[in-house]
Amino acid sequence: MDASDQKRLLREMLFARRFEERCAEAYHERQIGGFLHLYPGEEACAIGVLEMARPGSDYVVTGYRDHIHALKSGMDPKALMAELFGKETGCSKGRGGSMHLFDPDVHFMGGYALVGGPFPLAAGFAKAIQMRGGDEIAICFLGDGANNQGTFHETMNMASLWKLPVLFVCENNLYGIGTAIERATVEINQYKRVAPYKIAAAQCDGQDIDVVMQHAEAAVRHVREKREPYFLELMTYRLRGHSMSDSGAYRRKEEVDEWAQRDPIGIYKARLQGQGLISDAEFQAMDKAIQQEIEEEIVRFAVESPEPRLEDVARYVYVEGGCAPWQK
Amino acid sequence: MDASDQKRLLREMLFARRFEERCAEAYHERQIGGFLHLYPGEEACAIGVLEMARPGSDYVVTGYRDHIHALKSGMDPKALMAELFGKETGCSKGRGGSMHLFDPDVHFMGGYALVGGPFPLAAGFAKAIQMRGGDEIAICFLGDGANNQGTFHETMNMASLWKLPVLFVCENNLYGIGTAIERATVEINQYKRVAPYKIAAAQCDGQDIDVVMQHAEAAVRHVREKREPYFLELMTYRLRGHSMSDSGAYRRKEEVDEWAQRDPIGIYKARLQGQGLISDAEFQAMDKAIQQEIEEEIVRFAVESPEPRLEDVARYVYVEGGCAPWQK
Amino acid sequence: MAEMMYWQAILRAHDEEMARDPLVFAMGEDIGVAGGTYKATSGLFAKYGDQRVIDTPISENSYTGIGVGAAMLGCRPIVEIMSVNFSWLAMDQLMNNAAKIHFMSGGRIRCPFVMRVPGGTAHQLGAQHSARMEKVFMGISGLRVVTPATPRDACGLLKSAVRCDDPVVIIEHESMYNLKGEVPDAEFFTPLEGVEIRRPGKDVTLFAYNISVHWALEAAERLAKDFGIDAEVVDLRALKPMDRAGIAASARKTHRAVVVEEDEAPVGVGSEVIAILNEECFFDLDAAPLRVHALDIPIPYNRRLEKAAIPNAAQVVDAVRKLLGK
Amino acid sequence: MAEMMYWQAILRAHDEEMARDPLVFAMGEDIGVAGGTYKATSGLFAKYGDQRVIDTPISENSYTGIGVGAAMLGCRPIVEIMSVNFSWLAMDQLMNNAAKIHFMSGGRIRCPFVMRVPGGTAHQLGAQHSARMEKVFMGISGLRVVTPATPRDACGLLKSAVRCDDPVVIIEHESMYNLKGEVPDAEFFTPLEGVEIRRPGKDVTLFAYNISVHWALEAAERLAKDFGIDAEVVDLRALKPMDRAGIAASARKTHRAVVVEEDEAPVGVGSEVIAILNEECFFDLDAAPLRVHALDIPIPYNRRLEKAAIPNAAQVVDAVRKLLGK
Ligand SMILES: Cc1ncc(C[n+]2csc(CCOP(=O)(O)OP(=O)(O)O)c2C)c(N)n1
Ligand SMILES: Cc1ncc(C[n+]2csc(CCOP(=O)(O)OP(=O)(O)O)c2C)c(N)n1
Ligand SMILES: [Mg+2]
Ligand SMILES: [Mg+2]
Repeated sequence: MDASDQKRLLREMLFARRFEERCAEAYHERQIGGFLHLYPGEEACAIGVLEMARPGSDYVVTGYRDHIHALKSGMDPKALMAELFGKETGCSKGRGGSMHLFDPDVHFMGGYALVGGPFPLAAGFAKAIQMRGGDEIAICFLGDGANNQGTFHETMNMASLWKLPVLFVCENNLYGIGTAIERATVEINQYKRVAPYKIAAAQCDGQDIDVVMQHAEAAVRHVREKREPYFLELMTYRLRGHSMSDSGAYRRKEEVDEWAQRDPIGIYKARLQGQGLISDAEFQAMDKAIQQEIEEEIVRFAVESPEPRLEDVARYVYVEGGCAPWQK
Repeated sequence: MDASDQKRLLREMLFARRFEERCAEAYHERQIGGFLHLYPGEEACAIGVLEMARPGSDYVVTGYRDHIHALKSGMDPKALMAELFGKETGCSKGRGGSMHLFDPDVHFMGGYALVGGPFPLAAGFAKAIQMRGGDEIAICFLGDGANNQGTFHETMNMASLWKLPVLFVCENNLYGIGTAIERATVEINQYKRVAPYKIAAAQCDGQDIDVVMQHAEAAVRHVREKREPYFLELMTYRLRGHSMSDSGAYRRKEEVDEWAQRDPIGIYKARLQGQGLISDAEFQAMDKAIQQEIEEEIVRFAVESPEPRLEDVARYVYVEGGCAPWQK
Repeated sequence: MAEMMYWQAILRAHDEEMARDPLVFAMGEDIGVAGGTYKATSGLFAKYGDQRVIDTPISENSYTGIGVGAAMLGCRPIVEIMSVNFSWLAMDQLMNNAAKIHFMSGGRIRCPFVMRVPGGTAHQLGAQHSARMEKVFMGISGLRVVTPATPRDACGLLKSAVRCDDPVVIIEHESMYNLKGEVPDAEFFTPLEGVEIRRPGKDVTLFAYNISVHWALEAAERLAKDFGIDAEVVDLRALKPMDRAGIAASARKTHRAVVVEEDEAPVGVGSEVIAILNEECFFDLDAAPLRVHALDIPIPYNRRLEKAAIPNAAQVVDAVRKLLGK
Repeated sequence: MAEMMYWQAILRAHDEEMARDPLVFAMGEDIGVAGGTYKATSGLFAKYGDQRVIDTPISENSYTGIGVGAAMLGCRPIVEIMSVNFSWLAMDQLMNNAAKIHFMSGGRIRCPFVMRVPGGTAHQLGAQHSARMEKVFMGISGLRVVTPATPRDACGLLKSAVRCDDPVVIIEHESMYNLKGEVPDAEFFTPLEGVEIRRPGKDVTLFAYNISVHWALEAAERLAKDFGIDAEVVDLRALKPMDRAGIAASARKTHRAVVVEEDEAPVGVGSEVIAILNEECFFDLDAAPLRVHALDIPIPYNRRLEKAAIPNAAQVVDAVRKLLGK
């Protein structure tokens, strides 16, 4: 990985952060509605893993905390912001919202609101890949809490049994909403939970993108070459509330502060600075450019985009003309 | 365990076998309807485990293959046979049938038709025991196939997390209907599947009732004393089809024959004979007495019992007078 | 009589029943330490401890089943499913077990199990968080289904449900937790069967339940003021079993009916009420009863589309005017 | 035109579609090596191999979800749930995902997913194996629901479903797999929308679907023979979306309607058809439409009680006679 890639990665993480901070603002201004789940502190996970995969070609799926996974998969940030604003130009034409981003063109197969729902979908993508042939893989990102859902167990068994090329990435941020992992889960090391399915697994720091990439590289290679599942657990932390309405009362301030010290952007920035790859001024300039892009191109696009037409309210329930294709 | 207990156990297993053979006959004569799942070859499991527990006091639950669990829990065999015949005198008043035996008086909490359904129920019994205090335990018998259901995973986690006094007994008979275990399950040693829940577990031969009792004794003691779950896997085999309509085409004859050599009744009979506890003639006499009892008392009771009254068809949907008890 | 919010009324019912009976316990995701998504269990964890106010893992089907099992042994569990959409995951234990155990045991086992679920379309929560599923719970034999439209009923129905020996599903509404209303100071119970007349009238009956009661009441006011139409508003409240006699009695008086439901129409509350009216008092009807209902689509995220998908008081007014030719 | 059984017709549809399109695959419990509980997939394992005829673990929700995921990438999965009762376990993936993905992706993703489920009350299978759940599938937006009453439709509907770009649930019937009927030799498709008139008539319309079509036909014969009543039998067949125009057309002709359903009545097919009749042609009705339906109870094991719980042709005859005052 050369210097320009490293700087690009730093920029991507920073972009993700600024993008979501702007989302929070828009939410408070009521331009964004519904539930909004942000990812600050966890950026190295999605960005690091997908950096080692083939975004646009590999199939990616996740939960409701899906903005950054969509972006790194190659979704146009304008289409993402427009979606949050509920606009017709949004990636889901304003029908999905924050929890339901979709972009099949770049093989981003969606954000889903029900915890545990994407496990089988990901295995299904892998099943389709297996049937069609080709060397793509499916990648499923979910949280620690999701692993208590029955679908985790059922899907791990079938993915292993049928040798489905799917990488499960567990973003273990130690909480499911306000419930600490040890209050809901016996085995807090999530990667140990797949042993009975004989799925290869590893655990690593999710705050240091270099560590993430190192492990993701091996994980992706395993799945791509061996055509079988792999489970990668990334230890991370969300620096904000679960969603915009979270009081945060269930976490000690010191705990949050401690993790804030391990902010993935801070860690990586310091590393690049240590290597003399980026100066403070350059970083500031990058940050400024990002914020400018977000404001002037992305938010503006979202604001100026049209709403869906009311007369289209009932579209997309069924595929238009999809009912009797033999009549075509 | 003294000689009389040993003979009693042999008799119980033989009784179970003959009872179910008679059920099969009645099924062919269309006196019994619905699905009928028999237990021949597996008798040492239910009888051996419950011998070490406190039937009538501990709470027992299982699936659709439930006759022998009900009997050993203390259900009157007449009430059982009458239930199969759909009579008002049946343990479930003819409303349940073979898959839905109930006898709360002896704490037999039911047979259930959906695979995996009893896992959480058993944990719920344990939860109730925990809340009320007392030293009963809950015992859940299910098959190997049931462990692929999401409820297995979810329930194991909660049972362990909340230290619920429940013993899970897995009757691993190597098949779920016509699907061999290795075609549906990655880890064929079921007791290894509970490791991520940190539940103590063991596996043993399910054909030799002495082995079963030895392991069950430890298992029951663990749950009763430590007030936490335990998982016991018994390796067994059903000598008949899954239910009465099974062609059996999915198993090699040699495999069935091999297991027939390890019939739990044959093994135990030989042992008692070896110890000089029972002669061939005594065994024949016991057998004859059992068959006579089944025919003359049990089947006769079932045959002669009345059907439920048609005008009662809509009873038992809701508890009579149970809707507004504050008005009482 | 104190004013309180819907969530406070639910909290009070929990508290009263838990204080009274040590076998009453509550379980659900984030109901304990975090106090519940809508605060309906806040403070109970501190008061009753973690054995009786249980934060569950995200395992809807199995903790529902644990509740069912505990109920079979005489406990009185109150299981909260955080959103009705997630109850699809718990249907196995609810429908296959809770709803059938009393019957299939020939009445030998009781299952006094309570499930509380917030349903309904709130504020742009999208297709997977906006389900209205009354029809699913009430279509299957064995359950009782009730749905409170007011803080008073939210309290009284939960108390009745806890005391009831049958399994009861209580459908609350995500948009109503902050609704205020009067709740009697003394202990009281709301019956699990029967309709409640919210506003007597003589020209037309508006049948409604849960949030749609408020649309119907609003419509009734407008109809009275703007069109001189005197609408009776009947809160169905108990969706299963349904009060056929109560429904017919109102229609026999007004001769005209509109059913207002938040759900998409097919096989919904509206269709059932219309079928009952046909069966009970067809020739008392001066006009075909109408349904005011959601569009038959998953709920869109966009605010305008979302609003367009769900009915409102204005649509009720229009329906009544159409029905009366005014 | 060959006679074949319902299960053979389903098998043929599988075979034709799998031979044609390598992305069609079948999955379910015991469908492969064992050939399927009702033989509807027998022989396919040998012919198409274990990648395309998949014996699943007992994990209904997740293999349904695997089918949904594969469909999203262009495969054409046919997922069998062994009994509709078990589909409660799979509702999460079916209702939260399959039914909503096309909509919530703004039409960008298709989900050509097929679920086949035998439902209905068979022979003393008891409360947990006798569910009839049409109402559940058809109540929620996003799915198509069809239900074949004949071998011909069993074949034609499955073929149409596999080719359809929307998720389709096909409800078969446990008691009908051995039913015989004529099936065209040449390839054919049965439309996923619209009613089918099974017997034209002028005095009354019997609306039915799946097994109740046969009760209605039997009743119609008796009505003609014994009472000179000429009943039209309309097979609803497509339960979602429902053919409002087709339903109304028949009622406008006969002016009288009876809906025959195997399910318990509340919020069922009968209630929906009655609501549609009220909305479409209330003043064309000479009498209140009636429902013939199951008792609102879980299904008892005892044979006589079971029979008493479920409707039959005689009840249809009685209902028509009552309706016509004969
Ligand atoms: C089936 C289901 N149950 C409950 C919820 C409510 N819920 C939303 S997010 C969440 C916590 C999930 O925690 P985790 O999987 O660790 O993901 P994180 O939000 O921490 O990234 C819960 C319980 C849901 N959306 N779906
Ligand atoms: C939820 C559910 N899925 C499928 C079935 C159909 N079924 C009945 S028994 C069975 C096999 C169960 O195997 P196992 O748990 O090993 O028990 P065994 O019959 O071998 O004792 C299946 C698939 C069912 N009853 N319930
Ligand atoms: Mg988490
Ligand atoms: Mg087995």
